[in-house]
Amino acid sequence: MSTLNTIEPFGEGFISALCPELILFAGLILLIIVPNLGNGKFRVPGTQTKLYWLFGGKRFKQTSDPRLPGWIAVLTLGAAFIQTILSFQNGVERTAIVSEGGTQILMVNAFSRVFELIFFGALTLAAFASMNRLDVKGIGSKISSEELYNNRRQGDFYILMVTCALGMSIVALAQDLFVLFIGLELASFSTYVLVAFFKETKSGTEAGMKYFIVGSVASGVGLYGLSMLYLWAGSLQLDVLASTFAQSGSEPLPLIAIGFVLVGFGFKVSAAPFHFAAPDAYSGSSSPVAGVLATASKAMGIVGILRMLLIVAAPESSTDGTVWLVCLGLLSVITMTWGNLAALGSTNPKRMLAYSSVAHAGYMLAAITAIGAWNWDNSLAGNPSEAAIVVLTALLFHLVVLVAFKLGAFLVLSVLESDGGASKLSSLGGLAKREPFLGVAMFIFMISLAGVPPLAGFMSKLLVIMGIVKVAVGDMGDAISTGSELGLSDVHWVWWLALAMVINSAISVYYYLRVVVVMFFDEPEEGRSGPLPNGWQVRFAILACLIATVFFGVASDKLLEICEIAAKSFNYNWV
Amino acid sequence: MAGSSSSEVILDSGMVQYAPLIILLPMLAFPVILFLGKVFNQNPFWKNTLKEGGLIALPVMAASLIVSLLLIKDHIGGFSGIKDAVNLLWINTSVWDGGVLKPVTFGFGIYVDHITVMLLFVASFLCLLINIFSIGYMNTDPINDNRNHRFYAEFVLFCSAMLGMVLADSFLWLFIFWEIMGLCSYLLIGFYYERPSAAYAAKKAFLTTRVGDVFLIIGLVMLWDLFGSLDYDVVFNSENIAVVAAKSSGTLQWALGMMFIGAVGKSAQFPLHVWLPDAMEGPTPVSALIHAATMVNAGLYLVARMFPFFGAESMNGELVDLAFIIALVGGITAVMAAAIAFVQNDLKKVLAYSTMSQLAYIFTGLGCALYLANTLDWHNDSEAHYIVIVAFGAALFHLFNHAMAKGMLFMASGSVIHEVHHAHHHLHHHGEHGDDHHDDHDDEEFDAQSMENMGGLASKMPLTATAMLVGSASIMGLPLIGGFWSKEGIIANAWRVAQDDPRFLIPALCVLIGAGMTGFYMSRMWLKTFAGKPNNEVAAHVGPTNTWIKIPLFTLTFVTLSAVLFAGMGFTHWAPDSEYGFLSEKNLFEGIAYEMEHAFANHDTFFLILTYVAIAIGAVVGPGLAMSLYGGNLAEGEQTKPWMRPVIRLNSWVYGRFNFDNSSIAESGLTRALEQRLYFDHYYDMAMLKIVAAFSKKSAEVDSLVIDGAIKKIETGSQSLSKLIRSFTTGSARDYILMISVGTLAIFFFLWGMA
Amino acid sequence: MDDWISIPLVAFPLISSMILLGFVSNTSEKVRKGLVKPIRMACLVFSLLLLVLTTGMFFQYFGDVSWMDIQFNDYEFYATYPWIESLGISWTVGLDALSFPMVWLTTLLLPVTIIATWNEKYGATYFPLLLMMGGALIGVFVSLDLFMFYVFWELTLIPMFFLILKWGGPERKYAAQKFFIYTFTASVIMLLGLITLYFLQEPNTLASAGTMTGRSFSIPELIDSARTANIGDNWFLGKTMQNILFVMLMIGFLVKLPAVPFHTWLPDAHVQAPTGGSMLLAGVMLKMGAYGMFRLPLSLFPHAVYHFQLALMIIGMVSLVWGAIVCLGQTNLKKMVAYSSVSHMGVILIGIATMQPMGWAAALFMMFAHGIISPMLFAVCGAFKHHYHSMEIGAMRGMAKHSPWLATSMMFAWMASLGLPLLAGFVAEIMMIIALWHMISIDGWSILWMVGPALVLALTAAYYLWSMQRTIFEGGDETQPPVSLDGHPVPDISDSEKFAMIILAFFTILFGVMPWIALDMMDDWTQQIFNGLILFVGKGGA
Amino acid sequence: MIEPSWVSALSALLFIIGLGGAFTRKNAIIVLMCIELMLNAANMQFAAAAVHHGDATGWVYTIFAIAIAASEVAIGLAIFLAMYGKHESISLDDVDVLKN
Repeated sequence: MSTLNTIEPFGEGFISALCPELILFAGLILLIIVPNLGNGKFRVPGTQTKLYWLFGGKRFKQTSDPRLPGWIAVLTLGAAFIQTILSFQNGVERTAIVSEGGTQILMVNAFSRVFELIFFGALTLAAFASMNRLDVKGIGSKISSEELYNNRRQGDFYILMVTCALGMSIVALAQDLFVLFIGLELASFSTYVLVAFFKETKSGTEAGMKYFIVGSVASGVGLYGLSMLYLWAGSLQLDVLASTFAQSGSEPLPLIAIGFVLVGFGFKVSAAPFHFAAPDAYSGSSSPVAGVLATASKAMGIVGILRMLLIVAAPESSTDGTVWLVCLGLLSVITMTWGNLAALGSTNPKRMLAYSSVAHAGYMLAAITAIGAWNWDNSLAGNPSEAAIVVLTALLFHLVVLVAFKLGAFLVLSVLESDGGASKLSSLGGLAKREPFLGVAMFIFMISLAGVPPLAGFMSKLLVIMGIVKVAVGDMGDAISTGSELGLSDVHWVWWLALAMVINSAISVYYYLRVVVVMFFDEPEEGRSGPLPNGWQVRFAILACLIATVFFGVASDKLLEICEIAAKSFNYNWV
Repeated sequence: MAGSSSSEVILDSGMVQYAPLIILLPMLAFPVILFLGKVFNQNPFWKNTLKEGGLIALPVMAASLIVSLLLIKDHIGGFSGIKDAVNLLWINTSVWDGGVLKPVTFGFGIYVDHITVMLLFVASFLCLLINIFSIGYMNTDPINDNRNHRFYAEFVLFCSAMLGMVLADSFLWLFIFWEIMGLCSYLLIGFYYERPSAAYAAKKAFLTTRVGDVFLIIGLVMLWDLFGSLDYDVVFNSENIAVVAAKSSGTLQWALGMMFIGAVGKSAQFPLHVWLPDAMEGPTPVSALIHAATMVNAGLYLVARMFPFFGAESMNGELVDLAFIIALVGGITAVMAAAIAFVQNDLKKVLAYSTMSQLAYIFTGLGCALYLANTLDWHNDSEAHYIVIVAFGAALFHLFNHAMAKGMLFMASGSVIHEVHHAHHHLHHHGEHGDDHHDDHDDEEFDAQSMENMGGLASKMPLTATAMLVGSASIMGLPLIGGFWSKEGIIANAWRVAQDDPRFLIPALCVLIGAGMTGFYMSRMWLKTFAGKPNNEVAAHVGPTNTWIKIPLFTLTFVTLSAVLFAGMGFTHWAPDSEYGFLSEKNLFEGIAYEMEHAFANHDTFFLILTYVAIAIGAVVGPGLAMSLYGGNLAEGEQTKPWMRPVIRLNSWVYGRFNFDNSSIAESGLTRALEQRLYFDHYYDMAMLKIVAAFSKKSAEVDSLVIDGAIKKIETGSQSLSKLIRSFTTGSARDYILMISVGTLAIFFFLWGMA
Repeated sequence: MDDWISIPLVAFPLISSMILLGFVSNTSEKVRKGLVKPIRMACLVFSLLLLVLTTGMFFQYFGDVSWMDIQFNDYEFYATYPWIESLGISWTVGLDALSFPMVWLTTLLLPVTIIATWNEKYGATYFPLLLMMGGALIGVFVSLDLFMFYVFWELTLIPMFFLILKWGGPERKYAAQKFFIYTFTASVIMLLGLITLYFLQEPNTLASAGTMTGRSFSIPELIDSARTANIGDNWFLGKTMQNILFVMLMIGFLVKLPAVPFHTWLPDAHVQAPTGGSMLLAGVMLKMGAYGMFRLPLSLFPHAVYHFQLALMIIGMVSLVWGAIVCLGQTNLKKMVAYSSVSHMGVILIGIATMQPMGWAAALFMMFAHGIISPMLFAVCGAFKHHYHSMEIGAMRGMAKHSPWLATSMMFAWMASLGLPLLAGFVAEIMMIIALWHMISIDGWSILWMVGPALVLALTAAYYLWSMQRTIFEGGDETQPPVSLDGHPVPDISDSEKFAMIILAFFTILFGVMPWIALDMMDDWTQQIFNGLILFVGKGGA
Repeated sequence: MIEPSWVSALSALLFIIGLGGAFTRKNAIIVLMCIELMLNAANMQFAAAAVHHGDATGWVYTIFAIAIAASEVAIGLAIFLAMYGKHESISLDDVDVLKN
């Protein structure tokens, strides 16, 4: 395990450590400034001399090109993404940004890097695809005020994308729960606006409103939970909280506080019963944004939950099973079942995907629950932290590949949206005939979501199940080989979560296949049989997702290693 | 693998290594004929010169006959079983017995002993003759033009299966060929597949015999389990039998009983007899070969094969019940079939029932022989030995006689039908007197097989009539002719057994009465067909038959007549035992004298009387009644061959003198029951339709409604559940907030409870 | 180590078919029409290459193998490459007497299927899908790694799903989804069982153990550890665990087999599937279930096998009898044949449940024989559908008059399937019955167990003959062609169909007359497994 | 001198009022206000805790939280405006195009 090296803000090493975030920040500034560059003059007060300060006034043609913000955003996010990948090259060192008091504010390590990968990757693809979703029309020619307006707000959209990324990465980095919360809010606010971005449609505004109002309630509860924690511990530093919890974790106050905070994150990961706004938000917003919500935003919530439960309410502080074990287990089963059952009958592909992402949240919660089982039996459980690392690896892997196929599916829908709506299953009709590439891609995404080998979705599900089973089984093999007779009753009950999971994924096959059937064997809706609107960016993004889906399915070794490193660097008390 | 030889050669033989040819030649001819027929169909050379394959089959059958004869000659030399040196290991696997793996092998080889020789001769000889016959019969029949290649192909396949069954050296291979025979029988009965009746009959034949076969399989499996093998030289080995007897003789009896049920099915005995009459839907050569001469003997062959079990000392007295059951089934069938034959008007149906009845005789004979072998201490006591051998030999000899006679009878009847059909055809389609008013409907109505459309044919087709006469005489058991010798033996042995086991009185009585009934229906058939006046103008225009048909008829007439010689040669002494072998110590004339003495001058008064009673019933009472009821003198100007004149004359005298009105009997319920074949078919069909078919329909519904319905229920259930769940997402943000609050409170209280 | 399997047998068909599919799907309708013939030919050639390869393997042209004396848990053409090291997943392939016949069968059926449906108007994507199907099936049989096994196991679903969905009958959507979901559900439960098994191994004892989990997915090592553990009175994973895992694995295999009451996906799938799909489905895909049983539960959990012997026997009997009875009640030719498959799969289960080497050999041979016969059955059904557009028994009469070839093929296939001696099916059936009786007598079971097989022997004949009587027989002088032909002259089957039928018939006869060709190695394998594994249990049994 | 515990009791009360109001009231603005109540409850708690622990960070948290609340209101009102433009209503119950 790499040793901790601490950096004062703006001390040396700060740049390299926070390089991706700084890139994002720079990009943000650019996004604000560049479109407004013009021949604006600045009159020196008290004189008549006017100085050009290139700001405002008549915009320059090149800089005010409405295509520009998109590219800036994509390049920024992409650069951050690549920077993050590169940082894995020379072994991720463990760097903490500390305040003068020496309290850790941010922590850069493999764990946070992996999440940055997820966030930046998802947002890059989304932004890239959005170039077609919210496309620039009629450059040069005379254009309607409608289009003009549309071109004007390009900047806003991509600014929000970047801020969203910034907030998320702060969440990944934060070592202080309140900093985490601020990052969360930054990301959330951006997403609220992004969801409501198409405010000229009924559904857009409604989705934005619901997502905003429900989300704010959730974060309100979360914040109140934080305040209770602070009241109890006198600090929101993760390590302080952890140590305090280790001593007096069984008091009602911290537990309830943790519960409240969970509500806040539960909304982000859209765990039942906090998921209700999600389907509406997804179906109301534009598909790339929905994709971001389903992948990056969910991952952000997962970070919060992990920090909360596995650092603060750390399982190792309790001998067998943590206090929240049963609670979370129930939550996960309810979530996955609810999601799948709801998706079973829904005929709106976006809502269907939303519910399926609820189900995926359930799977992840099940994985976290398994870690909670920790050292459930001194003789049988085996080395708990080893098991925990396996599970966490699986979880990270799941989150990463989820970006590939979940977002990919949404991007395919986004193509259809720009073709005239993707709110009905029938609007997918004949997709395979209209554009075989999209059809095949969607088919791959669907069966990957369903968990059919040899695709990434299967690997991720397999890993999660393996993790859970490993926790549940522990070292029974040794015990048995030494002659003791053990059965399912001796296995820890989280094993049944795995069973629930496989059964759920079997249920889920039904609605994924239905999409396939419609795409390949139904006729297109009338008037939609023509070729789809072209736009290479979105197709490129889809292709990227497709490649990732297949590649991580058949050759997941490298990614697994990365996730394992990340998992090990999550909680340094685990060895 | 092939070739690893387990040579249990009891007596090495030059010929036996060629024995496989007997089976292989026809089996290879099967695809050849089929293929050529498909290719060269309607080709004139193929059609006229090669007789659509008939002349390909002919040399093949001749060859296998020759090889068989050589094999027989070899075997006659040494009085014992021969086992082929080459033993082909067909399946080799292993079973797990008490924690160790025991190897199990099923091989194929050739096994020849007296029983084999008998059946081998019958089969190959008749196959050849009937092949000749069918060239004359099938190829001149317009109805089956251009599809005789199918006939010949299936024909040769059948022959090879029959010969294979006879030569096989294990019960497993016996069964294998047995099944193939069943297939051929099925195919050949369904030769006129477009006739619903034929299709039905074929299915019925296969299914009925299949029922028997199921039991046969079980029997074989039980036998295998007792001996660990199905090879003859293992299961017939007296030490092995002793071991088994010591272990569980009851199981052995069950096994043999199961196998016997198989035999019952194949030989059309009560209660699995229903298929044989319908099987007459097939072409006449098929009826002659398969359903009279050879295949139906398979069951008898199987039972005869059981002799070593009964004969073993160790089993002494253990298998009496089975022997009784065999005899009983035989007895019942004998009488029943004969009774039904009384009222049949279809020429072939009469013969079919007579076949059934005669086979039943043989079963009775076998049953008695097996009883004797099982009870008497015949290994040491030479007197007992003699009794057993004769009893067993009588049964086998009757098999021989019956096969010859019945084959001939069928062929003769075939030629009659053939000619009648021709005559009808000729008459009504190129008829010189051009009253065509009944042309169209006449075709459907006219039944060339019905004796109502015959009569007085003795003058039209003399050779056929003669053959028919001789054959009937042999079946009836007129003294000195064919079946007489063996039949007397069977009756006598039945009574001999009945003397020390009263249960056997039933079969004994049956066979005695049966003799009389046989006399009646056989003479009835002959008289209705050949004597009397032609019943319609068709019968009046029947012409003589062609040469292909005459040859086998003549040959068989001779064979049947010369049965006395065979008897003299000691055929009645055949048994799987050395010193009573073919041409044993006596020479031919001694043999004949010996047989005479035993038939007519039995030293035991009881049997002396019995013999004469039997003769009286079978040769006087039965025929006499028939004569008084049917036939009469020929039409004026009609002349027939001199040797038939006395019969005709006697018949006309009796007919004129004792004729009485039997309409009261003809109206009686019994008669109607007999015409309905005692309702067996009726109830079997009812069972098939009302019970099996209905039940299966129901279960098909259950399968789709209940088992699959459960799956569908799950699907619909989950759909509605999904609807319910999604109804919580009302669309109003307030409810979402409410849900969040509920969740929060739930967590709150839960954790509160934890703390 | 010359690896004759990975690339030529598995990767080649899969990749080539994918390339063909991708190529076709990116062409316009017009071009695609022109592509049908070349692609069809290409697929035929590829599949023939596979057949040549496997046949050469059998005749020992490739590598120095002898199929006769393979030690238990020892594999010919064994090749292994690391795949996902952190989880102990490796690409391991190999053949033994259990898997080789199935592989050969697959490679035989591929060209036959293509030939049989040569003239169907299926377009250019049909034949590549068949090829892909074949590759996936071969993958299932050759894989010696649990993960790999499962991957291919599920991979087979996809081409079959599309085959049914694209060229199936009117109910194809329902049938395809039902088929997919039903079998998928069963196999995920199996997957959970596999993973539990995986983690129940002792860590770090195995060569190819995963760096992260310390366990290995390798089947040979699993079997080794099982065999070494199953000695004396202690059991691999202990009795309880054995039973649990046995059940979880068997659920997957029984549904695939399929055994009553999990069989209802089969009739739907078969009736809706196109001929080629049915042929592969019945010929090989059903055998995956039986193969899996032999490969995993039966080889790993001797105690559980004993413990559930009765249950297996009951399921087998029920499948056998129920399948046959339901057949008798069917009016759709193809549905009848489908149910007859259920019945025959019952034979396999009974053979297994006898716990006799002979019974197991019978089951193996039944897998093989049924794999040759059932495609012919479905080819006949397909011919009916293709030429008469109707498979209703009783909708036609006297077809033999018009199409003797079809009638002959039907007669042959039907007879083969009802177990006529000297045809492949008989050997398996008689062995099964003998083994069953042997078990009954030495283990003192009730004789009533004999009733089922006995009944079915008769029932099978009944429904086959009855269906023939009502289709190719009868009809009088003017036969009744199916109304669906609406007056057109009744055609006979095409030459390609004839050819396919003849090939299948040839092998049916070949393996009926000379069963030892395949049976000897199967028998060898069963003896090996009994010596190597079960006999340790022989002492106690359940 | 006010006991911090009183303050936290009050804040708990506020929180409950806010939460209760959030799902009882139709009008979006009022719901927004209720949310503000919840946030303020948290702020109050922070402040009280800061006093209780004698730790300045609590105050910092409070100020940040207020800033967050402010921006939240801004976004909220903007969204409500847009919604009103489309739906002619700011009653949460009337806005249910998206459901199930």
